[in-house]
Amino acid sequence: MSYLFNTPQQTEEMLAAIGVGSVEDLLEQIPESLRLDRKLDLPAPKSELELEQHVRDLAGRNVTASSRSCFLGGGAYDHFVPSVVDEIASRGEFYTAYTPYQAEASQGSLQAFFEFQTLICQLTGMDVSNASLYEGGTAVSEAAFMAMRVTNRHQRVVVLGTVHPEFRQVLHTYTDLLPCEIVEIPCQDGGADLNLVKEQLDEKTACLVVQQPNFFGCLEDVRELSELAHQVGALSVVSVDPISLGMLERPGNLGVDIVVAEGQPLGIPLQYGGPYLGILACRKEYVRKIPGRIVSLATDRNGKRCFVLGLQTREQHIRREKATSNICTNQGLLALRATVYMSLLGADGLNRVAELSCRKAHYAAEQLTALDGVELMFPQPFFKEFVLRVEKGVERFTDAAREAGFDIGPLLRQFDSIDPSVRSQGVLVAVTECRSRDEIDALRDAVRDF
Amino acid sequence: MSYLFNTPQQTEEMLAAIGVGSVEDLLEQIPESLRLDRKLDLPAPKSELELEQHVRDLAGRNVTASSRSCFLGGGAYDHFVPSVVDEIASRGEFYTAYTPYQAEASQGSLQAFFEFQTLICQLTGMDVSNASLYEGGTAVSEAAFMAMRVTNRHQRVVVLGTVHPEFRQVLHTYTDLLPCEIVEIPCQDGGADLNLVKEQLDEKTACLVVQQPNFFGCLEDVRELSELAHQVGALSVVSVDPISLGMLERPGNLGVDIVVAEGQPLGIPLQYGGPYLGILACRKEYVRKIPGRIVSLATDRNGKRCFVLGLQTREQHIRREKATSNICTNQGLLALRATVYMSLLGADGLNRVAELSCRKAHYAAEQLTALDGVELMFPQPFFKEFVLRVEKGVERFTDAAREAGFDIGPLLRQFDSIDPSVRSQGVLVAVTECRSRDEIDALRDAVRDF
Amino acid sequence: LATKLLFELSVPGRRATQWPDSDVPEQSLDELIPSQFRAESAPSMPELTESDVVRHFVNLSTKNFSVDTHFYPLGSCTMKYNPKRHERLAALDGLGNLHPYQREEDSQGMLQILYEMQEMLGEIAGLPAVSLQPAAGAQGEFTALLVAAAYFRDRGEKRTKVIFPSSAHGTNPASAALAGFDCVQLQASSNGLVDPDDLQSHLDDSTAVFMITNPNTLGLFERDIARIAGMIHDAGGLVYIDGANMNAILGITRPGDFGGDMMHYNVHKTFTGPHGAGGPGAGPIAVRSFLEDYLPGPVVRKDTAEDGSVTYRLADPPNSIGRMRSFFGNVGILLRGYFYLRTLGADGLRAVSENAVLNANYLREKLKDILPVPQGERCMHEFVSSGKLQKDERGVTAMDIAKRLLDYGFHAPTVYFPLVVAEALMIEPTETESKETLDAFSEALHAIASEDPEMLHQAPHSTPVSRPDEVAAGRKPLLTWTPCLND
Amino acid sequence: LATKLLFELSVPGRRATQWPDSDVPEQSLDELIPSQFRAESAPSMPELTESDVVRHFVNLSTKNFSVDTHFYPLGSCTMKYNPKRHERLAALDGLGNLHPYQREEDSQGMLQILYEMQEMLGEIAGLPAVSLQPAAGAQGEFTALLVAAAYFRDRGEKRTKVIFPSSAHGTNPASAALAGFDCVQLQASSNGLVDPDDLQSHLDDSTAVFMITNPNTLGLFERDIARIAGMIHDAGGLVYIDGANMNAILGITRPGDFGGDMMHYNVHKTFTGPHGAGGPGAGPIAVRSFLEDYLPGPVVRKDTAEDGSVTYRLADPPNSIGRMRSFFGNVGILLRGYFYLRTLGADGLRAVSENAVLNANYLREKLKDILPVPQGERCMHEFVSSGKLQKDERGVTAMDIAKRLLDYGFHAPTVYFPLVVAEALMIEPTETESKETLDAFSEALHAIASEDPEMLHQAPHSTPVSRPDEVAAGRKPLLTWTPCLND
Repeated sequence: MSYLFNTPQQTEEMLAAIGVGSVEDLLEQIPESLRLDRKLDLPAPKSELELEQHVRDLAGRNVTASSRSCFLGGGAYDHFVPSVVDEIASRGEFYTAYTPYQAEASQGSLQAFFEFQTLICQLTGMDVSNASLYEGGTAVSEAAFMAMRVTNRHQRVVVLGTVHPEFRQVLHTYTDLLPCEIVEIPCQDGGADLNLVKEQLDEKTACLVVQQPNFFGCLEDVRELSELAHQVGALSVVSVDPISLGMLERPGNLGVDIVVAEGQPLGIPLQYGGPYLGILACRKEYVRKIPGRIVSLATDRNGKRCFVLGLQTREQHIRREKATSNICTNQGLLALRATVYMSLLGADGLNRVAELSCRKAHYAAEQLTALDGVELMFPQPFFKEFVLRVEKGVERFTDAAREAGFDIGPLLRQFDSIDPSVRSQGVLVAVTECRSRDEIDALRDAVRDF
Repeated sequence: MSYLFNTPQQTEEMLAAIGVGSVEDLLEQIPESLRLDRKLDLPAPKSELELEQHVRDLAGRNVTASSRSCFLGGGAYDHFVPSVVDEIASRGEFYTAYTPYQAEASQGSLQAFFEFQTLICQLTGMDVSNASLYEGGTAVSEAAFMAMRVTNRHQRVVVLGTVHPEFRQVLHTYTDLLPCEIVEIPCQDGGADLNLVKEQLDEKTACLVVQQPNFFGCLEDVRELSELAHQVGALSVVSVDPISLGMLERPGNLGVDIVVAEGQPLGIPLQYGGPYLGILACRKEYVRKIPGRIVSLATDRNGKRCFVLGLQTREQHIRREKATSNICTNQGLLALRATVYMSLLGADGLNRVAELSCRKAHYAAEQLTALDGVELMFPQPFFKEFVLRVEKGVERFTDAAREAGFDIGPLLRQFDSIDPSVRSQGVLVAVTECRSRDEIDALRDAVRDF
Repeated sequence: LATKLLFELSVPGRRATQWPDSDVPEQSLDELIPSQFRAESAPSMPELTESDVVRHFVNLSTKNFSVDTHFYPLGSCTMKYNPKRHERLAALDGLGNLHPYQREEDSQGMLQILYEMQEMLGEIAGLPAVSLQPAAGAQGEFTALLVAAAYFRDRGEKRTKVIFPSSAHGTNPASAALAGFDCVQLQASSNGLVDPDDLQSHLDDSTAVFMITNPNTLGLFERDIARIAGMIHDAGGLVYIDGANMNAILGITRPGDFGGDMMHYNVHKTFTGPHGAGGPGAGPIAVRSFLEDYLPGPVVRKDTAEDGSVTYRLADPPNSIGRMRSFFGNVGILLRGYFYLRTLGADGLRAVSENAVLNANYLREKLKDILPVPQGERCMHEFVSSGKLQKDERGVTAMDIAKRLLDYGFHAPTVYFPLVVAEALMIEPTETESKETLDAFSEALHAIASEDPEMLHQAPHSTPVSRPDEVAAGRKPLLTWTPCLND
Repeated sequence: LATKLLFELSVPGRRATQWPDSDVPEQSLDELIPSQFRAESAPSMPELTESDVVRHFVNLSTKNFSVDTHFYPLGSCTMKYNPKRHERLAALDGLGNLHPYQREEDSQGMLQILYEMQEMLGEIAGLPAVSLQPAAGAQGEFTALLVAAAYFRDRGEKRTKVIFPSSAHGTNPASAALAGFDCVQLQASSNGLVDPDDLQSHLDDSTAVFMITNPNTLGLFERDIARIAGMIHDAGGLVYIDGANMNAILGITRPGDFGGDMMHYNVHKTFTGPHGAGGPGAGPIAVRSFLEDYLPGPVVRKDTAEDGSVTYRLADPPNSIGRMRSFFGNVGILLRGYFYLRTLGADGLRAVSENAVLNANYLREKLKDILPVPQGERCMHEFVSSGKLQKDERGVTAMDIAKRLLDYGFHAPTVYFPLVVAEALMIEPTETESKETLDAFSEALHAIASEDPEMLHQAPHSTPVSRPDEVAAGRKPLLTWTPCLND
């Protein structure tokens, strides 16, 4: 099926109105020699019933966070999603609308994005937020680019080795053709070595990139790191877990200049890695350097409060190659999900989720490290995620857990950029509010004699 | 949680405005002696996360039409439900609205119900339809009551023994206190014995109740049966499977006076038996005797076409004990589902579904009756469902199917009102368009040597 | 913009669905079904594309007022918020896709839910025996009356009379009549409550059932209910409590404790089953133990084995009146009620009623200057204002006010019911509305109270249509579309 | 009615969610996380109930135009119908709830879908090597440019120049600049097509990539595309096809067949990923085989064992440019594209483009008297009308027309793009609209063409707001709510 309207009779009527004899005639702009002289080689079409059976079959071959007890982390988490988030995001008026260029026809989305921006500022303690970016990894790169524009320093970005390895890879890819050097600071006991950081920061440095909690789940001294960046005139860019801000100090109070985040924990389904939600917020003096869309409050011709896409003069359709970024879409539907999620939870709910995750993670760490040959890799405070070192073989350990119905991971060995000594024996364990003590105890028992 | 708005401070403000000191003061209408002096003994409250985990756990203990291959029938069928049906029915504007008493605030539902009525008339070939009843079983009783009012005969209703046993039970319950005799005609080879029917019909009979296809899946001679009813001045009431009307002759062309149906096959989920959809349509001369809600086209004060609840003078809030029925609700949301379903399929889609079900059912019958000791119970033409007689033990037969992942049923033995010779060895097998040849073949192989 | 009818959108040849080819060996249709059974021509139904259908119904939906979009203070209807998680949980495959004839051993999760629902409803009612079968409140009434009749028959008593106050819901007499009882209506008393002395004069040994809503449809608790019940019992009759107004008394007082022998619930009102623009509902009944054996079946029973393992099964009570419908009941709605009760617990449930009563009394107080309430000093979860002042002084009717409220973005209250109040406006705010909303509603009504009566007679002014001619539609009903009805 | 902001609905103490108590042994927070890391105070966020949130967002949604409710002929955006089944299938637990770090052996169903998607996109493009990673079309452009750069670097060539026509989407130059290339823009030619001679004058051994949209943003197929591609290739450069307009040519001609070396898809346009009010999109790229090794990873590979059993795995191409984002890609959108392609098949896909072209030409014809199209005799899937006549004769601008259309219940076309057409109105009806809708749209535009210009300058008149002051908002942007902004 193809969702078409034109019946053969109507097609004839329309062709007659146009004054041609066939649809072929309309295609005569395309030189004959360039036409495909065969059918596309695609699978046969399926009816809705067949499609559903096919997709259910394939979906059934995947093991999900519902079918096994999920302790997987590494930037995407099995946090609970209240049903209202799905209910709102599944309204056709939201998900089948386009970018709100025509403000009069888009006040619903525009107001929601304005609310998103405000909630992000409230959550992070920053002054301004954009209306979202692709996801957390590119958000780091966009923040680095933004820092270069703000500082007018295009040669050097310093990034902690404790930042998500994939985020660091994206930064390398994005800057590959540019004269910008990406300097990575090796991790020291799971955190930043402040002396090393200080050594590497110089007056050519556009920004220092930090992740809090870092990829290993550990907490960094964001205040001190920001201070070090500022001492050389660089900006402090920090990538956060938004859920952690239910407990941890807001970056706005720690001297951070640009906050970025992967917004997936804010009510967005795991869906194998995307679409997720890039968050970027900053101090107000940098507002015109922000990449991506942004919504502004405005007044209409009758003096009524309304919302419009703002600061469009920074964007590609006006500035083309001088635009602050090539980003054209935002992640509207996911920003909406996060807005609904934050509206439902508020500060109190976020605090509850953060605290439950934190308490359960610490309990899990305690239980698992009580086992022989299993210990915490790093002696740092952590939030909801931690790295286990398993001397006897981390793969056998995770296999034993999997057999018993528990997914833990990812294994650090799959990230080339992590120090080999850490990589070979390490595995991440993430614990959210969805995990129960019973599950944790059962996991512990399952791996007791792996 | 309790979805409340009033904070303690607001409660104080509101109490002050009312002029009382506490909510207790507002309850003083209730004599102290009648108050519950303890808390209700109910399970502890659950958060959304806990509720979801609890319900998913319980839901997981049920075997459904997705988890096992479903050949269950007997009035509820695993027909395919296009996603658009769910999309529309899950819009809050439909499912959180009330009965459309205020026409100006309810044009959406009213128009949909008007469309429902029209589609039902188109499908059945009748003149008028109401806006739905509870479900198929009560619809039969309502039709019988209606026939009594139309014919002014209140003493006798003749019902074929091939009508769904539960529908017949409801008719007995409904008329228990009334002077009306319910006469059941024993089934003959899976169908009506026309001579017996003729014998039982007399000039006191309000109506003859027939089911097409009947409970055993077999086809009745509706035209002849209607004729017999008319010969004694009784009405012909026929309960149909709406899907069958994609192939079978419309009751309106067969002399039927009142058509009723269980509308579940029209896009309504199985949900363990309800809510389903009662359908009732009739010839136009009986319009003022129709039970339940009905929507009429009207004109508003500006001459604009609109829709209103019609013929309300028949209803309880005006006629009280003289009302045509005590039915107050209709099944609005399910009528909406059926409306969307019929809009999507149209005559062509209904024909395809009917034909696919019919073809596959006949293939299944052929395959299964090729097995030793398994035969068709009745030598009648059937539509999508048939009764197998399994000499060697019908329970072992269905157990073997179940073991291999196939549900067939119900067993006839669970219906007391069916003739014992049929009951003890019979099992219903229903086949819809969702079952594939592969499934049918696998079922056959699974029960080959049960 | 006007929304065309489906039939007006139809274009021959359009299709919204596609179906697989048959995968079984081809047979001629005549071999399958003899031609005399088959239709010669296809029914004349609309031909549409999928996006036709979607856009049509999405746009239609926006012409409704609903709880999700508007304050909906419709008296007697308990239009409270419908939690979204209930919709999603009820649609889980394990619940939504379970066949009613699935074996008991393969339905244990569902049976456990239904069993627990029976238990919870029995506890809330103070009436321990429950049947979940009735499809709606009105069917619950009918069912209970049949139960009562079966009980009296067993006792060899011939009781034919059902008594109810004039403020009763219309379904009470209609159900009684349908079941075959004689109906006796009590006169309205000036304080809005049943007058025990008047009642006494109607009691005799033909009295079968007294049906009463408590709190009643004026939103007043029947203070003398215990005495009234005693009188009925003394006369050998049974007391039926119409549970439509249970939202006022959850966990505060129980029908079984104030003398009721039987009651129904409206799960779609009290326990958040969405109303669906007129259904589905669910009307389970709860009765005293001595009536348990007469309940319609099936009900769910719990068996505990010696090893402590639990199984659930369906059973018919021994002297059951029989089935009230096919299959088990309106399970989808019962599920939503179950989710709600499991979410709230005892304290939460009591808080529901306390806040429903608080909201109603607050709104009553705010409106008393323009829409006074003739009966009672306070109300329970709803109240009935009289628009008589407005009518007498300005010629503005309750209907005018109701219609004008739509322009302010509020659904209308119930009007002209109960009949005992002149120009009645029956207002039930429910507990799931905020003080701010109640204040805004009150402001709107105050504004209306000084608006031009002529304008009000023409209201509403902002809705898709205004003041349909219902009389003409009643005289000459047009119940199906035909091509000549094109707009 | 005005919709308050969330923040204005907040009342201290209200709650929408409740969470379980902790079930692990109590520890003081200080033991878990030292106090210097913890916030001293909670963030100041709104406090709301669940029904506050629901009613707020449901009502907000009704202030949007959307494909589900309105004709949305936004040029260059391909606002086609989004099949509802895709939403439900993508949300299946087995797809929607799959963690990105789930093991490959536990993700075989997903990997198969993604592998098949790669194959299908390669076939449709005529460019066999595919990476699904880019999150949107603009990122696809950027990715392809990095691939090109890596290719040239491997060949030891220093090529710095990216060339594009003036009608190019703004993201083309922006992506080139972001990647570090020099941008060269071709002058617009009067017939709306790229002038090969003009292009030739810009080619030299610094030419890296020529970026072109085909059909171009005027809805015209670049007739000389093969010659143009040959020129680029002769100069040692690569040809990049912006796939934004693929809806015109599916199964009719392929970028790989008309000279393209690289392209991106907009899965959210061509293959029905819903637009979500601005995303998410998905911008997979397809390239020639000699560029395959440079693609960003991971991509999906298929292994067939000797016994014929198939497994899928993730792999990084050997000379990969690296990651473009974390995790695999915008899988949720890719899934919708996959469902669409599996539903349509080859014939269905070609019919999509044929009908998109038919609809566009039909509408073009109906409008030519009032909104003539300066370039071309026919169009592909869209066309760019000029409102110059209206402007010159009546002072009515393209913007006036666009805004007024909203009053008629139609979303506006894209206006003032591309810049080569004066008072441009870029109209793309898509194949999922009916002749009746196109006729009604044409009637509305004809009606507007004779409406009072003054009234048109003030349009729209029926929308919640009208003509926001964007200049003031740009000068003094207000990007977050503060209490002083209360309406």
